[in-house]
Amino acid sequence: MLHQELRLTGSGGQGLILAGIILAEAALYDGLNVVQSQSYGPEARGGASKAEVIISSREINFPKVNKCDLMLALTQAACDKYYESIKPNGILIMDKSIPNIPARDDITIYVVPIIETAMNSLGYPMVSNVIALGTIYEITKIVSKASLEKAVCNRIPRGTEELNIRALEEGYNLIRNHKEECYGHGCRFN
Amino acid sequence: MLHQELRLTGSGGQGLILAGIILAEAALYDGLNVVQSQSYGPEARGGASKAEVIISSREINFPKVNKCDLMLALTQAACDKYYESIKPNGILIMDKSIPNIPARDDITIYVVPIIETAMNSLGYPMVSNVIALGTIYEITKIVSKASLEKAVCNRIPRGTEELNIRALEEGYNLIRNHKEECYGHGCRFN
Amino acid sequence: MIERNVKLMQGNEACVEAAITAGMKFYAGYPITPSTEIAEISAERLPKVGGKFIQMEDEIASISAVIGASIAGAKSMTATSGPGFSLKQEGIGYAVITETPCVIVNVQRGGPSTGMPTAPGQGDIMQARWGTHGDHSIIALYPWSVKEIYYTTIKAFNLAEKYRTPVILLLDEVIGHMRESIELPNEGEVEIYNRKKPTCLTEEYKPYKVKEGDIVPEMAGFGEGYRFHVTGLVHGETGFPTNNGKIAEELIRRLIGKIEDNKDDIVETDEYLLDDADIAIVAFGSTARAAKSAVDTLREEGIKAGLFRPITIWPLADKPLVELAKKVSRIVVVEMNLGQYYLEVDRVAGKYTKVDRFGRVNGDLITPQEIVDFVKEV
Amino acid sequence: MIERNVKLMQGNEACVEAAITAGMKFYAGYPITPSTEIAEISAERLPKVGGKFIQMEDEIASISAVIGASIAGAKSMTATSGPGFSLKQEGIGYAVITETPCVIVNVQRGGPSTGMPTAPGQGDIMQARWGTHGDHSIIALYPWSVKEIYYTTIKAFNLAEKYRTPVILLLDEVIGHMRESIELPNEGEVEIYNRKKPTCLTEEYKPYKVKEGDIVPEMAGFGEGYRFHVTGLVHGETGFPTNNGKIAEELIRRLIGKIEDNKDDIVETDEYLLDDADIAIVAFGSTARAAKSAVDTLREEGIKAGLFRPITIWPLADKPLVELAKKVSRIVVVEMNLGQYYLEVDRVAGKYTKVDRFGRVNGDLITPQEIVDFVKEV
Amino acid sequence: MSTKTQASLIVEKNWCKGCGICVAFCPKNVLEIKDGKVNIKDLESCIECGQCELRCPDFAIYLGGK
Amino acid sequence: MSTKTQASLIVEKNWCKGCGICVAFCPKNVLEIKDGKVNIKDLESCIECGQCELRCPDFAIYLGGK
Amino acid sequence: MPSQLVKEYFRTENLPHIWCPGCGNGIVTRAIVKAIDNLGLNKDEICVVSGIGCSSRASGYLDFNTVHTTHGRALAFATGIKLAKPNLNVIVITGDGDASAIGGNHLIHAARRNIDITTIVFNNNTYGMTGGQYSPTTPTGDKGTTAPFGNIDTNFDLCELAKAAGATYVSRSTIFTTNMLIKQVENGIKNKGFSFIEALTTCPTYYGRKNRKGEAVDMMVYLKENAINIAAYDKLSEEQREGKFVVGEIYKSNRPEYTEEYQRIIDSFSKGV
Amino acid sequence: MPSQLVKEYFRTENLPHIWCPGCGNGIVTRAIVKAIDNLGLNKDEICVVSGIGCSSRASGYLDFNTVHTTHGRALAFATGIKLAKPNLNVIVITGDGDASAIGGNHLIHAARRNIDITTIVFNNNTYGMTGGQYSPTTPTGDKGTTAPFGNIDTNFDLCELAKAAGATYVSRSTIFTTNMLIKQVENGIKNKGFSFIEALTTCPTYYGRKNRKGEAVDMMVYLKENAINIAAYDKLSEEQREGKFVVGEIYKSNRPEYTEEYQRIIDSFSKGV
Ligand SMILES: Cc1ncc(C[n+]2csc(CCOP(=O)(O)OP(=O)(O)O)c2C)c(N)n1
Ligand SMILES: Cc1ncc(C[n+]2csc(CCOP(=O)(O)OP(=O)(O)O)c2C)c(N)n1
Ligand code: SF4
Ligand code: SF4
Ligand code: SF4
Ligand code: SF4
Ligand code: SF4
Ligand code: SF4
Ligand SMILES: [Mg+2]
Ligand SMILES: [Mg+2]
Repeated sequence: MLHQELRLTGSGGQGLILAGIILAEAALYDGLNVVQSQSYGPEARGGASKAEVIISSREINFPKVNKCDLMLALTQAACDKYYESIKPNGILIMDKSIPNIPARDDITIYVVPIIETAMNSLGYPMVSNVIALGTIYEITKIVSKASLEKAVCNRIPRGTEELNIRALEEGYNLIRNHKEECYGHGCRFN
Repeated sequence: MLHQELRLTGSGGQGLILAGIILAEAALYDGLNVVQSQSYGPEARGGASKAEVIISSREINFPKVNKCDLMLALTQAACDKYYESIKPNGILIMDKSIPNIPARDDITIYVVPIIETAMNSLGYPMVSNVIALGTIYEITKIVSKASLEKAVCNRIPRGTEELNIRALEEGYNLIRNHKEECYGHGCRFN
Repeated sequence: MIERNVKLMQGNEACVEAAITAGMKFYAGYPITPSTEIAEISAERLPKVGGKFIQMEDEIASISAVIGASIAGAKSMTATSGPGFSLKQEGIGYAVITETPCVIVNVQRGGPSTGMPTAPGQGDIMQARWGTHGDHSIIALYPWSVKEIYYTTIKAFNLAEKYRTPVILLLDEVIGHMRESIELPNEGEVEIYNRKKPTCLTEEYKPYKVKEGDIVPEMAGFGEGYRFHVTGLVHGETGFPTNNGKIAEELIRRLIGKIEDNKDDIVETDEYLLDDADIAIVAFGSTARAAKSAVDTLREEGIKAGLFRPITIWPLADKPLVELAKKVSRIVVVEMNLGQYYLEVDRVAGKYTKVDRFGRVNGDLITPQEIVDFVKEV
Repeated sequence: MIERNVKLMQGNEACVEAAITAGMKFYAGYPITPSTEIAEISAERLPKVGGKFIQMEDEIASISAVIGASIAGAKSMTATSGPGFSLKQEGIGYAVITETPCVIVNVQRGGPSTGMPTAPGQGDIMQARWGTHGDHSIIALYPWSVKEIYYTTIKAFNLAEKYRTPVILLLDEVIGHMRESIELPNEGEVEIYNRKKPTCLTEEYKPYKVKEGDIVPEMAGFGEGYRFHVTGLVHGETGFPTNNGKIAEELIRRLIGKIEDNKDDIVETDEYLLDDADIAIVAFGSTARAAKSAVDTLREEGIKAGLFRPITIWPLADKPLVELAKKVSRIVVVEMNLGQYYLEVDRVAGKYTKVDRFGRVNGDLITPQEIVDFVKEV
Repeated sequence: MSTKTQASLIVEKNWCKGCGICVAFCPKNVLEIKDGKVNIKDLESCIECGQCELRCPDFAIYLGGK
Repeated sequence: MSTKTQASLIVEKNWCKGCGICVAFCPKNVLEIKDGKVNIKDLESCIECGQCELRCPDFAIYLGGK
Repeated sequence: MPSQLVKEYFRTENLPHIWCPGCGNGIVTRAIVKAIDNLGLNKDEICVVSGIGCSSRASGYLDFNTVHTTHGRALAFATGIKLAKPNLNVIVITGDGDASAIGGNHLIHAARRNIDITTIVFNNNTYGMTGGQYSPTTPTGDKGTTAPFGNIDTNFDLCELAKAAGATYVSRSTIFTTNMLIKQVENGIKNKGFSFIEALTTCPTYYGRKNRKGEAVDMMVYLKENAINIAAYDKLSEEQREGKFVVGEIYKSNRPEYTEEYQRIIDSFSKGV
Repeated sequence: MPSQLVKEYFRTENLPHIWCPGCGNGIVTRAIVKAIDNLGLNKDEICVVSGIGCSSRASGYLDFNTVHTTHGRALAFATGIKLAKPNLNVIVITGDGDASAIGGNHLIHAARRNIDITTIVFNNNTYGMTGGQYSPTTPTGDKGTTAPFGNIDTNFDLCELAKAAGATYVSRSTIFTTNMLIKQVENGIKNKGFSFIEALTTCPTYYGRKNRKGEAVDMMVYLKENAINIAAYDKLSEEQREGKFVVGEIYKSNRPEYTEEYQRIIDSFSKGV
């Protein structure tokens, strides 16, 4: 039985809610049950932003994520605010720009240059969210690649398909090519 | 035990509500319990107007008059609308200007030239209400004369005391001087 | 001819006189039948006692101005009827959460909507409790005579100040418009409660901190040196908004608790011939007058009836009602609606005795005979 | 990868899509969190189906325009949250007495007053029933999932048309903002009810006369040749105002009766594991989702719990609740308030079983564990 | 001058409230108030100007011609 | 020209949201955005005109002189 | 037997109306009907919307599609009606209180949108229905039951307000200058946009009595003597204007009409189909 | 460490504020405070009342007697406050939606009464707090989340509206012309009567983004380039005015102030005593 709760965090404007929607939609294409939600409203203004996705092979009742299986953090503030909510043995994917890595040794932490890759490799900072989805895919395989790519194309502005598929691939590669490097458990002591 | 329910009817502008208030206040001066109320609002506009007074030596609970002991009618419309509510053996005082006298032989009907007296004898049509109070007093003695006169003076515009006391007296006289004439039971077949 | 300090007064007039005795210094309103005399008499009376009357552009503006004036330090009141009462609901909620004392008079008429503007009704009983959104509690009082209007209006002001909360004064067209005798008290004969003001240093003032032993926070007025913030958002002790769930829960529970936990002080009821009663009629306002007459008639006919009259409609007089229920074999709730207060009586008393309702919505005051008939028939 | 006509949709979006399927041709609103997406999506969608969207100057104007458009013949909706819902109350009463079909969505947030605008709440349960003045009844529905929002919105329109009455659709911030999968039906797959129009001669049309066998009067639209009058005053069959008490009583009783006497058609409830249950949890909206999880947990722990979920909040599901009460040894009402629906459950079920309440008002959705703990502890 | 008939100036007495507006503004002094209602006292002088109809708040007086 | 001290132009970094308004309207190009916050890159050129203080929406930059 | 005009356009079974003897409301109502008659409009395509007040009772007497709404909201209701059925000629009947006290916001917004609604304000300078309180148009110093010591508010110039808010036809007339009023209603209805017509009328029962303005006739004479046509008014000195008021067509302009603009959006989508 | 001005007049413990980077609200708020400082008013005698909206959050940051009321009703609350304590300097902070959508009626009535309240409208041409819907001041054709195909409403000229309603001081400025704004707030407060000041500001997050107006700086440049002082504006031709807007003191007049008039009534009774 599959049941995964994911939390994507960062700041307003980083497209994390869209990322959550895409992930949820991909799971839906896979025939899975899914609930997506987000924190909302003025306190999100300029401050922390949060999207949540529950993906499950059974019916989802309680729609909110409390303890999560995987968390993505794109800012220090978000990371600090939520890292305690990761379940033991859970996964934290954090952007490399975040200076302080949380002190938890019961989870796997991936420190990944997501924003940097968006800026430098692709030249579009706004695709960080899609790169992040690529990393999540590569680590968890929680949805099928076909569904993920379809979902991305369905939700992004027309004409940017190619860029976004490339972003996804950058995400896959960030994990794939660097498994043995600084990502993974050991990194948390960097 | 005294318990009397009175209904003063006519059209808006005839000062019947004020008459009701004066009567109630007079009863109050006499140490009696009293409740005064009136029909109110747009349907009273140009149409029928109604003031009610309950005077009692015991506590008054239900504040509305249903069947009344005495009714005053200054217009045909009001007379027609309410004459059935007079209790058997009750009293109807109607202005002489009303053409149709109701067909009830179980009540005493006084047909009195109230409006005409106000216009012609006193020259002030607006004191009809006070003349009417005089007739009610003379017929029922339900309040003391001193209280009635005090109540009148308390409620009318300053400077018109004399006029209004005269109006009261006209009312007393209309009944007193003409008991044997056209007022009283027999008149109803006029 | 007895000479006493007794006056013939209309219900609505007694309300204003009492308000002035209670210390009302501000009235804002918008005319609506059958409450308009309250505005008219306030307009006449207030400037003579150094108070202010203003006719605002609508009911929303009226309740807003009333709350504003109260925050600024003036005891304030507004009066309206059904349609206007509906419009004031958002403002009432604001007064609840900001803990601003004020009195809102609703002289009930026939409804819903424009309904029967000149006829009496008792259709706003539940609205008085639940008309504004969000979880909250409220105080609502409902007298039955001109004299009681006077004393209940003073009580409304006192409770508003004591509990820092809007108080709804329910009247109806019958008692609002009828005239009865009333003996006005002399100065000093009635107890007047004034809001508790802070005495601490201005820097130390926390406008929403409840001092040990107090029911509500001390309330400074504007311009008195304590500069503070008032908001309709959930807020902490400083009055500044917060998204902290714990503070939110504490605030809402405190606001509800200060009313629901102080029923002993707030709830007032009246009884007539209940000692040996077998059947209790529950009624309030003008309907209770008919009910009292009905009780007399029923007694004359050998039926042991009695009258239970809540003067405090909200919070619910649950304890007295349960006691009553345990004593009688039947309760009949009589209202000029088709069953509102009945619901709560049924809830708390229905576990112990049979609870019936009798209502009418034709714009006429229910008569004693109708009540007698209903009691005997069912 | 399964290919179905399945979409990921937000609750508020599903509401608009359903409304359009149900035939909505007019939307008037004023933005307020967390309902705003309903306005935004309506603005986008309506002109594409020949409908009209207008952002009015406030909530009062919005409900007024909605009623106007409906009288003119268009199926109409508005959406809001707490403060706006309070402001719409006068208008809702007007829709009740004029029997104008319309749907009012209230996406509940934390209250009272401005409260916690971005947090969920269930504080408007009683206000939905009693928010407007005067005696009346109302229909209020409350779904718990995106899919159910879709079907319940259609039901809301259908009931509005069938019973000629405003229907309140209650949502909350959680279900309004969350996204779930939903399989959209194809055209013709859902039943759509349209108001019954008169076919008589125009001279013979009486806008408020109920034909033998009908529940409500036939309703012509403006511009269709039947010229008629609509008023919020008490009125007779011709629609013209009257002060006749008999007609007034008949009208109010008919308006209440058409809803209260047709519960079999209107009331919808859902059950989960109640067959052998010993403890029934009563919950609705997002809270019911937590309650369902709690039931699973309790069952795992050997406690025979079940879930009773009213989808129709008003009129009250009294019959099913009484049946339930007779079956279980305890009912726990769980709400994001401190006890509103509880009151009515206690009233009808409390005569047969123990009724407890569990509530929270901190702006967070109640969790399954909290419910489990409460059930086990008390 | 031709003799006017009743039909040229019509009064609906039931609706007349006796406000006197028509009387006051009739340019030819055709009308009067009698027993609290309007009365045509001098039909002959009426020039059928329609001022009375235009201003009667109760629709109680009008020209029959049209 | 006298050497400016830090005290003449003060930045409250915690409050700065890096909007760039002060940078754009500084007549002497004294300021820049660095790591998402304002930075005084050329204090020397500052003429203490106060434009930055006047327009900073976050009260994050001001003249210390007064 | 009522006149042809009354028979044609009134629900005569509801007459006589509830208004007091000498109340100007009947004069304005008849003028509106006369204008409609002059324009030869189809009764089925006329919708009259009113608020609450003595004047707003007019809708019930008229044989059109009629709605007597809530206090102050007639224009909001009318906006919904007009959008739902743009082919209807929507006319709003409202009092000075209804339109400019509780309803002031809807007035300025309807004007701003330039939605094709013709609004006729029966301005009797008071709240008649509730018994003579001062209203936003009660002249400063005058009395009302809620202004026992004289009104200290300044009264609105409703025409100026409507104009500033965006109305594209603005006029004023009185119950004395009835033919002018009829003409203005005609022009207001013909204007494709928001038309605002202020009809100065009288409440002899309350406003008149409270302010010792005499009987209905005296109040009409007052209107007659102090109304100055706009052309003439412009030539008067400040002094000469004292106590006078302007009547006539005060403002006309041309802007896109709201429902037409909306239709353009709809058409942009259906074109493709 | 904040500046002297900020330390003196702000509740610094509540800072930084919630506004987005580059939001103009902070600029207007500081300008108001600066004006108060320039006038040397006593903080205890200043009362700031706001409605609901991003801009209305300002009251919470200011160390005066402050009330954050319900949406649209700030002026009604302020009216009650001013009447209860006429010695207070009452300042209303409000958004374009708060003041002219839901609150439009209170605005025109406060202006009509000429009650001594200084109102500053933070006009960012949108409902910022709820995420960028069109407002009564969104220019025709512009987009909002509820005007996806372009706004078909005409926008209010708020200054004209306030003037027609009766305000005795009416001015407009922008967040670029900050010193002008400060001066106007000073003059508004000094005016014994109702003062209306429209401060054109920016919502880069919603209005700016939706309408491709660039970043905060670009939007300020726009305000800089299109604001024309009233004296200059009067001399421009229709054509030259295209796309420009007036700033400056638009209208000033003198009428009795409401609370003073009321005091006169009170005094008429206490004199006798
Ligand atoms: C919400 C609401 N508030 C108040 C009233 C009471 N009310 C009815 S009509 C009216 C004023 C009427 O004045 P106006 O619009 O000038 O009409 P008039 O009667 O003078 O023709 C008022 C205050 C109401 N019916 N509804
Ligand atoms: C009665 C009510 N309706 C709607 C809302 C939602 N709401 C909050 S602020 C706002 C609009 C704010 O716009 P504006 O006044 O221009 O302020 P800004 O945020 O742009 O500064 C709205 C619609 C509310 N809080 N209360
Ligand atoms: S038509 Fe003219 S002249 Fe004849 S009665 Fe009427 S007003 Fe007088
Ligand atoms: S104007 Fe009409 S109501 Fe008045 S007196 Fe003449 S006919 Fe009668
Ligand atoms: S004070 Fe003037 S010159 Fe100096 S940094 Fe600020 S804007 Fe630039
Ligand atoms: S204007 Fe203020 S907030 Fe913006 S960059 Fe400069 S210092 Fe920072
Ligand atoms: S009260 Fe005044 S406005 Fe109303 S009907 Fe009578 S005269 Fe006309
Ligand atoms: S949303 Fe707009 S108005 Fe609100 S704080 Fe952000 S920029 Fe300012
Ligand atoms: Mg009026
Ligand atoms: Mg704005």
